[in-house]
Amino acid sequence: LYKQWIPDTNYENKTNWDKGDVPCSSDRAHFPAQRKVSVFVETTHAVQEMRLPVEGEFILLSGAGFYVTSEGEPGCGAGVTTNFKDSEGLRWFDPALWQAAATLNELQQGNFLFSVHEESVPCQYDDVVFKALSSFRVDTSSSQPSSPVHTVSLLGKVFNSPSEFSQYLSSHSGHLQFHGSSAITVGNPSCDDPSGCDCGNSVNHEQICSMVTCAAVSCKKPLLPVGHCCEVCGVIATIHYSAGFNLQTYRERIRHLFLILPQYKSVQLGMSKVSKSQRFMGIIPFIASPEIQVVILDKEDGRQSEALAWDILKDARSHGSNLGITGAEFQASSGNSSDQS
Amino acid sequence: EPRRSKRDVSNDQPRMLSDNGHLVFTTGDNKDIRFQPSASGRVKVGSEDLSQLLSQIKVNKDDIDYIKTHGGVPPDLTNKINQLETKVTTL
Amino acid sequence: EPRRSKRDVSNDQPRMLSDNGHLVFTTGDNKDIRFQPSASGRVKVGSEDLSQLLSQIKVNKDDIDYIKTHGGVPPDLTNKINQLETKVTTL
Amino acid sequence: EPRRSKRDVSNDQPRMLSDNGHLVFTTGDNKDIRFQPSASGRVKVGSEDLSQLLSQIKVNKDDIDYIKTHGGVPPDLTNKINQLETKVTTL
Repeated sequence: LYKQWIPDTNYENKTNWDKGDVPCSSDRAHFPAQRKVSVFVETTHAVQEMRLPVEGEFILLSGAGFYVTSEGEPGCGAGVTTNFKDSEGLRWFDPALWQAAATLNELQQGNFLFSVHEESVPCQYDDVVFKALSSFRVDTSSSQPSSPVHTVSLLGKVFNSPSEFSQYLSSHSGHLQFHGSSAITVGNPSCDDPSGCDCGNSVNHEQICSMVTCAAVSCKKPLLPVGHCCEVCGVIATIHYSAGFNLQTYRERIRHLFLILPQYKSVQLGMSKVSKSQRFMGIIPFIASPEIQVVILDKEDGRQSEALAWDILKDARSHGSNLGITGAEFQASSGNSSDQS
Repeated sequence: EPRRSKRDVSNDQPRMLSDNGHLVFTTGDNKDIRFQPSASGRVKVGSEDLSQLLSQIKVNKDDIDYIKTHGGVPPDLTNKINQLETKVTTL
Repeated sequence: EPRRSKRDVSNDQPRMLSDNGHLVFTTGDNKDIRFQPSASGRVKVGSEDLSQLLSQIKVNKDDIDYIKTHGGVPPDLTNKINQLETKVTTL
Repeated sequence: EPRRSKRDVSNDQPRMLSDNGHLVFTTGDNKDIRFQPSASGRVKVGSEDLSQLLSQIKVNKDDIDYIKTHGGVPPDLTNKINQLETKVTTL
């Protein structure tokens, strides 16, 4: 999948300035001396004074730049000192800072996929995207020596060669954009199993979940999906598959058959290959065959999720042989399950 | 601007950067840094006018070329030599 | 680029602009662009010390002016002429 | 760098500012301003190639040094003096 980093360190992004506005001709734009930052600039800006950090850069898109005036711009006001906000604490393993999509096109169109927390951050076979016309700063610290991914694209360039990317990381821009105790590496194979691949982020589970604050749940039997940090109200459906199952095709099928329906507008559905054996690790060395976990959440105590789960089960039972599905069941947080059918 | 976003913007963009407090202006492959002073506006390095000094380089070069061809001999010395020559010839 | 045309970056504003990958410094009417490192900091172009080279231009000019006035005649040639003069006078 | 952390690092920050409408770039103590186009990019002042002009400064200096040592005396004048000397000696 494609995973896109949401925050940026762009000059034009109002939310990057502590006064909530991009500085204008009578303003003083201050970048804290000791905060490293790579700033992307898309247009021209007037400024009264700009203090640069001791380590930093301004990337100037064609047509971008800075100028000063003696009279000031209309509507600029008397002038304030505005500080560029700190992006030091933004972490690679924070699931809230990523958007996922199946293709680059869907990423650009905003068709984002819901995932469990572990899969919200880039998996080992994912393509990581930093928006072309933006810069950023991300802390890649990890308990692991490195975090492998398939590719990383930034400033419009796709890195798939490990040596080329590690060279970029050691460049001035690389140092400003990536920091932390361990590095991202590219060149990991993409997922070539049509039935999907294990994300590989279970080794980062604690780190990912340390970034997540769980909401209180009020359902009867809260569920804990594999790879998720929080108990949820909703449904976990399990799809058993055989040869011929294609996860991406199935994900598309569910979207087109059900998720586009008005009654499922507020439903979130995440699909991933999991091995339930993870649950028993350390207790019994039990190897389970992998299965597809479908997590379904909604904003109405799981009632819509349960209806959707039934729809999915019916579809699986009537078309399963064509889809490579050998069985399906679900467990809902209401206490209901597919066994009651 | 779809055309632009498809391009590789990474190496193409000029940068103003701060490298341990040094202020550095850089460009990518085959890209220039250009100073374009206007008729009345100056580009100054410290208190020096860059355009003026640069035209002085050419004036200096022209002066040196003149000296190389015509010599850097002051007029009084040339006079002295000519007078000597006259004297010696009329001896 | 319609976005830019909305902002009137008129001619009287000195500015630094990225233009198709080139980095361009343009002065305004009667408005300068000044590069003023601290007293101990240098202005460098590539590996060259611009501040030093600019002061060399002035030194060159002064040297040329001296040569123009006092001549670029080496001392031994001046001596020779003086000796000649003495000889001719005492003939 | 414990010594620096005691200092006010804000003094190390390069600045870009408006001084009465002039655009001024400054740096802190011992900090440079550097122009570093890529190997194939040029630094231009108006239509002039700055790097080329800067190397002309050095050529000029070398030429001046040569003139100082060897003189800027044109060959015909040197010949004239030598002929005079011969004549005077053989008188």
